[in-house]
Amino acid sequence: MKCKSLVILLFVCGFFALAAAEEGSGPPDSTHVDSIPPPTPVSMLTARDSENDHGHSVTLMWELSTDDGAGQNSVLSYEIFRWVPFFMDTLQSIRDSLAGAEGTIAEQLRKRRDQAIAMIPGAHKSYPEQGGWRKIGTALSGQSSYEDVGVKDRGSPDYMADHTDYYYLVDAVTADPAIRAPSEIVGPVQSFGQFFNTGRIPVFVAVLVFGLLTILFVTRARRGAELYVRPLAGIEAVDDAIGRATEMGKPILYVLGLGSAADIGTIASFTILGRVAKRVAEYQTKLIVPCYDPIVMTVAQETVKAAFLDAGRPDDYYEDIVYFVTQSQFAYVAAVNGTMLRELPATNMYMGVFFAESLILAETGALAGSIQIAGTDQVAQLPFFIVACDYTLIGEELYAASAYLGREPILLGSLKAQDYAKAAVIILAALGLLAASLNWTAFINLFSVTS
Amino acid sequence: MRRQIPLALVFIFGVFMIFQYFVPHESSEWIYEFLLDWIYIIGIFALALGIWSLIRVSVAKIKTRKSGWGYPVITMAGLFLMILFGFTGYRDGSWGFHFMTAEGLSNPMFRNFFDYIMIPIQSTMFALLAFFIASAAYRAFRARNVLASLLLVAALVVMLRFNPYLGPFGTIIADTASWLLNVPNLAAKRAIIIGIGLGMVGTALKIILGIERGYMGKG
Amino acid sequence: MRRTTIIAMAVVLGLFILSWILRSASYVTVQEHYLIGGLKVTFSAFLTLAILSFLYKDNPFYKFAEHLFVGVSAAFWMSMGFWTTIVGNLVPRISQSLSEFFQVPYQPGSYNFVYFIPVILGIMLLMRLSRNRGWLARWPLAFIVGTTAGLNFVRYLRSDFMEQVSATFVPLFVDWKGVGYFISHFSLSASGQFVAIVANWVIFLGVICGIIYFFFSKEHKGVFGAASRVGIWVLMITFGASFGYTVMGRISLLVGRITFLFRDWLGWIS
Amino acid sequence: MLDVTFGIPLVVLSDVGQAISLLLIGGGLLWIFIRSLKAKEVDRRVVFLFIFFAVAAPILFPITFQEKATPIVKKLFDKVESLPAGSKVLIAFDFDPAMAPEVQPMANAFTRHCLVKGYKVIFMSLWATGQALLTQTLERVVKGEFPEKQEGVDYINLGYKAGNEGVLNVIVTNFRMMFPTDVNGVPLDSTAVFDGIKSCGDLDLIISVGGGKPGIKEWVLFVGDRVNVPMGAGVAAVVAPQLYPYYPKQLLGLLGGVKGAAEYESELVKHYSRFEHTDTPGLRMMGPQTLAHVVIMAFIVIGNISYFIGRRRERRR
Repeated sequence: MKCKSLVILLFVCGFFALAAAEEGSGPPDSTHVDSIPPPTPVSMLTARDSENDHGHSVTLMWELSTDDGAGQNSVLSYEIFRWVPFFMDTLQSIRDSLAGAEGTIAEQLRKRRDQAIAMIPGAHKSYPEQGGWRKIGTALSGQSSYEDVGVKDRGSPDYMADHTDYYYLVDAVTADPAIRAPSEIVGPVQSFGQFFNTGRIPVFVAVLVFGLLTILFVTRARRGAELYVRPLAGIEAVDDAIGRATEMGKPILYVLGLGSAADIGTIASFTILGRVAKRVAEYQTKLIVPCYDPIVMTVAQETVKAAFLDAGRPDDYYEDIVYFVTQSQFAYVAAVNGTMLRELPATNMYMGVFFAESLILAETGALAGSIQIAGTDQVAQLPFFIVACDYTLIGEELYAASAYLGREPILLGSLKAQDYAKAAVIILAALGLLAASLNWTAFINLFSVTS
Repeated sequence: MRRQIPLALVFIFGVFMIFQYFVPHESSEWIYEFLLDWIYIIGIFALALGIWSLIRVSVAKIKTRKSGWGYPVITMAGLFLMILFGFTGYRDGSWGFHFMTAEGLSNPMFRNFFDYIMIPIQSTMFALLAFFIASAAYRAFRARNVLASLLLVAALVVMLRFNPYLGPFGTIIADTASWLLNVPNLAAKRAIIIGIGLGMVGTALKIILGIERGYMGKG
Repeated sequence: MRRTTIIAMAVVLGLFILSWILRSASYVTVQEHYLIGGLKVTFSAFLTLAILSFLYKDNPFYKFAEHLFVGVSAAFWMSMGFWTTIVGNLVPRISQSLSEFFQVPYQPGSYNFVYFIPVILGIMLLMRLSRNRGWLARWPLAFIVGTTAGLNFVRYLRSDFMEQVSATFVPLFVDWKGVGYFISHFSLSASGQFVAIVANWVIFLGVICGIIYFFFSKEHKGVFGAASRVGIWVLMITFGASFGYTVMGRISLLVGRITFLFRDWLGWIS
Repeated sequence: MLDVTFGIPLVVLSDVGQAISLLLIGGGLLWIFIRSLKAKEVDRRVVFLFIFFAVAAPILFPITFQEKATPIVKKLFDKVESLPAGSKVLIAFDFDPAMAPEVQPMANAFTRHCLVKGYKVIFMSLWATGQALLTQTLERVVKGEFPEKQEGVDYINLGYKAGNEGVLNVIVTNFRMMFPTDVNGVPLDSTAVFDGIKSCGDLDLIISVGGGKPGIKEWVLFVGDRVNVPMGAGVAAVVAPQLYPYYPKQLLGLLGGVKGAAEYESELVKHYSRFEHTDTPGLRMMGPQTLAHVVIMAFIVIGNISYFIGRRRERRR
């Protein structure tokens, strides 16, 4: 079977070899005479596997032609060529016919394609026979590197096989495309994927440091170390607000924002919702939680249900405390606005991820005469909440809120870890300042994440 | 068991996602892409739950026949009409159950509902901000204390750029405004973002380690 | 209420007839029948006015537009989600016959069986509706939360923490060439050395004081308290400036809506 | 009367509608101001109504405010104004349709200004999508408003050339190497515009209008910094802050966003009466903006006055 397909492939190869020969492959010769004298070629061309990637890519580097930006200043661009065996055309023809095929034929073709792909490294071994140079890209004048990035998708014509011998050359090209100067050929070079991204070592170190710091403080807090936390006005307002709602006999509106359950801001909001729901259950106040995201709704239902259970009032819970509205930003806002003016809640809480609707909600809430407490990690929306709400938890305070409300030592312990990280930031910033002023690039480079 | 398995899942997937960040190799990338695809697919199932919730709440309101019970009827009519248009259409010369093509949904009514109902309401809701930004400014920008005064003055300086009748002061105002937006703005945003970064990282870590489980219904 | 409703409806209808007369000539170029086109635009304009009427107070027109919008948009996202994610992404990978039914190209692969996992997780999520299997819904939630927490952990550690910290590494004395040079080249212009130096000082001190404001476990007293106060001042100045800056964009949005009413609907301006 | 307007007419009024709407808004604000002296709060619906009028009136009756050009705009205008007749100016259209509403008014204003001064103008684009917009300006502004100007003699369209900053790299030393002919295939040597122009160094002014890459930054780095030609630019509002550092050394002046365009148009209208009836989209778009900003600021002031008066009254009690 394998032998048979090989014969077919060779036959097709031959056909394409003829076709390609007729087309005239390779960089055109500079026979055309014009006013522009031929430029000098690039020098020191090197090729190697691109670092810190998934493979399928080769990086070329060279020294500029002396006529680029200097000398005759005639070089407009560089054209990059790769040696491509004719066999790749065969492969492409299989891909083309596969695109239009259906059913069992498609399955056979796919098998054939995968066999052909396995043969790519072998086909490149025949260099410089049975193949030709093909332009793969252009670099502008002044650029001295080019990354030949292929894709990993086998169905794509840009697929670039790993562990294959590639050969490259670079032409210095003038305004007249016929006038150009080819470089030396480099190769063979192979591309392959790496298992560790060395460009991300600083992040790795930070992960370890931060992880250890958190674990350290959490275990310390578990052992019962006393921790001070400064008061936050927004948090203290939560209890008052629930009390006020109970007195007035009006509901509390809790808006989780437009985030998905994947946003950390929303997750922090769930924890706050849990605390609020527990108090609400204790005071027997009405709670309204309209949701934008269905998964958020599901989680919020779980949270509220558990809070009512915790408060010893599971019978007061009903599913429609938390309900879904729609997954469209302004339709959601329109509905919440309507709810505010019809139910006239005593307190509106906006906790989580918000976008442009922040001000629409907060102003309508103010119109309805509700006390408003907001908290978001969206920096762009903070000004509007600050202006229109009574209390606003700024950025990090939103995350701290769950620890504050719960007063659980473990959660407070992680706050302490964050404070230490902040102290470290201040020290690092001061050191970095010194480094930048005194040109200690080595120190600055310690923090640069390169890929 | 009902709690331990989910917590273990959180830990396993969380740790995996951290490690895959440092492994550029194709195999790690491959799993990463699968996992992200899964999240979208699960999201559609969740949307079904959401629609179910919307229908239940609306029907409950309609059943009570309390004042305003007609409005949920409009919601339901819009919902079912749009679903109908989303799944039927004109194709190959006949009407019927239809399929989305590369050009989008082939039912012209779907397009019409989008263009003439969703778009105007959406952009008008957005435009309400022009009014609310004015009323918020009127209501809240009062020099009650130092903080409120700073807020007020900074906002006024930036807005004054648009007053063409300042003559020679125009330049000073414009320069001050752009300085405010470029320098202190950068400093404050950076401080907030560093704080948020730490808070997020801390919370994410607590979630992975199973310390923070508010999202799992244990408040 | 009923009377004002009728009056409002009459006004809208009157405006429509007026615009129809004014614009009847300009519909000639439109392929669609001008009456249908006019009705569509009028309905959009009615919805626009209905939403704007909310500014006066909550009223039946707003309620109508709101409820219609909620229903239509929920269905819109459901249809789009179904066609793009379920049919576009899932079906071609798990079933050939379903692919043929939905007329999407089947994409077989040796690892496609893993796509059954999200389907199973999705069905577990639907178990929420069942009274005694509801706890199964936690599995998919745990999967989503765990995956994204891990993803966000490294992502934000890098973008919101490391990159922001290293961005504060700026020299406090920009292009410092000695005191004499500084004094002889002193200028208040935006590209001058003095302004650049002041900017870097303000940024550095602003960031430090801002971070100090966010300390939770230390009492804000003494020098620490002073720094935290400066921090909140810088934050407030920033919030004020950002607020003032946003006004321009919000007014543009309203310009767009009013232009729609005057031009596309009433034809008062060209 | 105190000259609060610093010599500029307050507003250009041309019909009754404008006058009535401005009177309504101004009078209303005055009335509210007087009420505020009695420490009365304004209902928010009144604020809404004023905002609606402030935005709607300038749309319905195009009210244009005289913009006082800021130095960064004025310097560029003065430079264009002060060149001798017959000077050679290059205007680059480096933008796409998405940016066009914001920056094309600038390009049109530059074109009008150069043509009315009798300069020889060279048009080109580094953006493939910019060519259509360039043609639009040629049809409407050049051919529509200046029918006496001849292509090849008074202006020339080089069109779009691929190669981004590579193009600049070449034309900085030799135009003909990159553009042997203009967009219509006419050799540059046979045109009067290119008489005596070999490279960018022979131009008297280069103006780049854009907002992306390649754009003003590339013009400055590849051309402005290498040959000593004055440069001006018009950019979208979002990128303007990134370009301020180039002013005033590498860029003579800079128009940022609709406001910059409006300031330039305003100067143009002020200096040349023939442009009084030309469409000035920059100024037109600034009408609602200016009025709305003024109204909001007025309400902030009113709010503070009633707040302080109310507080004093309470203290007295």
